[in-house]
Amino acid sequence: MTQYNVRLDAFEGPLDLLLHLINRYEIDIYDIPVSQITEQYLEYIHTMQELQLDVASEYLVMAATLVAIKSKTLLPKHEEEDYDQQIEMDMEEDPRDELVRRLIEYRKFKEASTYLREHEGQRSLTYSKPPSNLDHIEANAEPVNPVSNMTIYDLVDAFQSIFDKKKTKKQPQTKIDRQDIPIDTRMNEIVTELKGKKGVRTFKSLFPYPSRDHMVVTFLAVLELMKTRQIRCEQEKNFQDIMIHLVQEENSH
Amino acid sequence: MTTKIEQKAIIEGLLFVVGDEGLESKQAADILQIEVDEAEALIQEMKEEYQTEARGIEIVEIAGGYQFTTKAKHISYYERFVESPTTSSLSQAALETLAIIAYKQPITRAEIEDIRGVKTEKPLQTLSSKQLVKEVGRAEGTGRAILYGTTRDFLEYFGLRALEDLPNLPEQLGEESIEAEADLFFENFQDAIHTDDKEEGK
Amino acid sequence: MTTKIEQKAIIEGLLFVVGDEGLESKQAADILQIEVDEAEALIQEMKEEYQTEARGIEIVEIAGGYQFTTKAKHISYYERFVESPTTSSLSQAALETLAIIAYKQPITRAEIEDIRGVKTEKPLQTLSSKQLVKEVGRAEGTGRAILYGTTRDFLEYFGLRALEDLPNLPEQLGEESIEAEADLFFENFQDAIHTDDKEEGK
Repeated sequence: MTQYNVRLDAFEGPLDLLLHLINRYEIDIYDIPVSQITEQYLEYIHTMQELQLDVASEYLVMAATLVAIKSKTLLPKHEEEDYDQQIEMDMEEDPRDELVRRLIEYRKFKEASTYLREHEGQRSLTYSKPPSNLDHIEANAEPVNPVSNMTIYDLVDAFQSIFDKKKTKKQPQTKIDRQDIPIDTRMNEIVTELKGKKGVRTFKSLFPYPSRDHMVVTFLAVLELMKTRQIRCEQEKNFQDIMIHLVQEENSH
Repeated sequence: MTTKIEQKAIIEGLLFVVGDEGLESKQAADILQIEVDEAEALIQEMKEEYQTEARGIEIVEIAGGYQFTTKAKHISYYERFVESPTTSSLSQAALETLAIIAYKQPITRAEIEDIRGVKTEKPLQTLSSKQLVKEVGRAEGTGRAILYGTTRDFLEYFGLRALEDLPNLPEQLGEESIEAEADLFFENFQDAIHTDDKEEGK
Repeated sequence: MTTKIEQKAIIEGLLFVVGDEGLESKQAADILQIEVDEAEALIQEMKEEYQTEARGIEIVEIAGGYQFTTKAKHISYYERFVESPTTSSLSQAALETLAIIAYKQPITRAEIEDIRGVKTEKPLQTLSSKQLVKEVGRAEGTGRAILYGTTRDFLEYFGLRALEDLPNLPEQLGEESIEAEADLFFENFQDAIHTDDKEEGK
């Protein structure tokens, strides 16, 4: 448990976690095997959830992104007319591109932060001193106007800037309680729901709340249920409702 | 084992660090792990050495402690320094403090710090020494904290006839509060997440 | 007419007086009534001279000004005596946020969060309260989001002369830096472990 706490602390977010996985499995960042990394990533998230650690919504959003990229790479190429295909080859980006760009951008600053960390360490080895109080030294010349380069409106600006700063410090107050939705719980909910509806529901009906968190968890739960073959998805035609079927257990009574 | 030269160098650093709080020879002895009279002897030697033309600071003994000060014979240069425009212009911290005092006077230091969210001792000192603010009374209750207000010089410098001439503060911007509301939902998550992990500044 | 030795002595006194606010060579020149490059040359000579074993302080250039600091090699003596200058080091979240602001300023919170992939309110709050970053303006468009930039204290905190001192951002990272990153990850553990050790050892 303690060990995992340290690990959780060591990551600064989903990008950081992904970079860690990329390093650990010696993956070429420019050619990420999406299936492998998605699996590792989800495994990590599951471990955190099993340990009942809070998983930040960002991690779940990234999980959904990975799954989306994975499904895009797995999609069969459209069998359309030749010239269409040609255009698509030219136009269509590698679905991984955006993620790679973000990872590389983030990694630059992670590097830069090590530079700052070194300097922080160096600096902490030396002491400086605050300026001496020179109030006792009387200037011979006429007293200088210390605000000669300012108007009264600079003062107003200064006042405004304090409140702007305060705004960023203010802890937001809200009446909505945070809801923990572990994937396991949501999976059970979905199965129960399906049982109550003769084993069939539309995909859309599984998303009753307009909450990003709830939607992501539901989506992951559906994927997990598919993986463990508890449900099966069917779609008759493009753009038709996807139907979720409960897979009847063979030894069911 | 440190050499005598090194020991003196360390004392120099200590004197620099303690500033006007002063350093007792007993403290120097403890830090160097030598006898008190040894430390005392070292400091006396250093005191002599600093008397050379080549040094701009010297060691003086005040209230049983040793400290660095500048040399009296250089006073004219420090006067020039005090008068120089870079020295006399106000820092952002001082300006903010002045703005708060101007609009909220009479006000205590604690109240200013409440608004700014940071310690305000030094800016207040600067403002007093530049005669922009002054003590205008004492707060009621225990402690009887000093109440600060602006001075005549303040009005003069800013070309105001009276405090009533201060421009009105702009109302809080409506747009911002809308933005804040939209953020509220996701900050909600963030808060809960941050409560137990990530202790800042650890 | 002052001799070179005297001029150096006066600069020493000035450096002592200004402390961590720093002294620019222009200021020194004005006060000594000499040319700026003369003052600069004097300070450079002094910088060398302070490197001797016999001195416990040295001249460093931080945030465009010169200032005295104690020598890193003597830290063990001062630690016993005074609180460390940076008692609490910044969290990794704060440090990453700061790195992004340092390189991309002026930048809004949303842009920072885009790069980091996580909410960044709390690190920003820490950095603001430590005065390492400040509001430097407002973004155009609806919301007029706050634009953040680094402060003078930022340079001071990391002992940097100027923002230009920051190394270029690596465009492409090779194998080496990947290893370095793995090391960093490991160091994070080490750091955490060391912090505990220190606390226990006290």
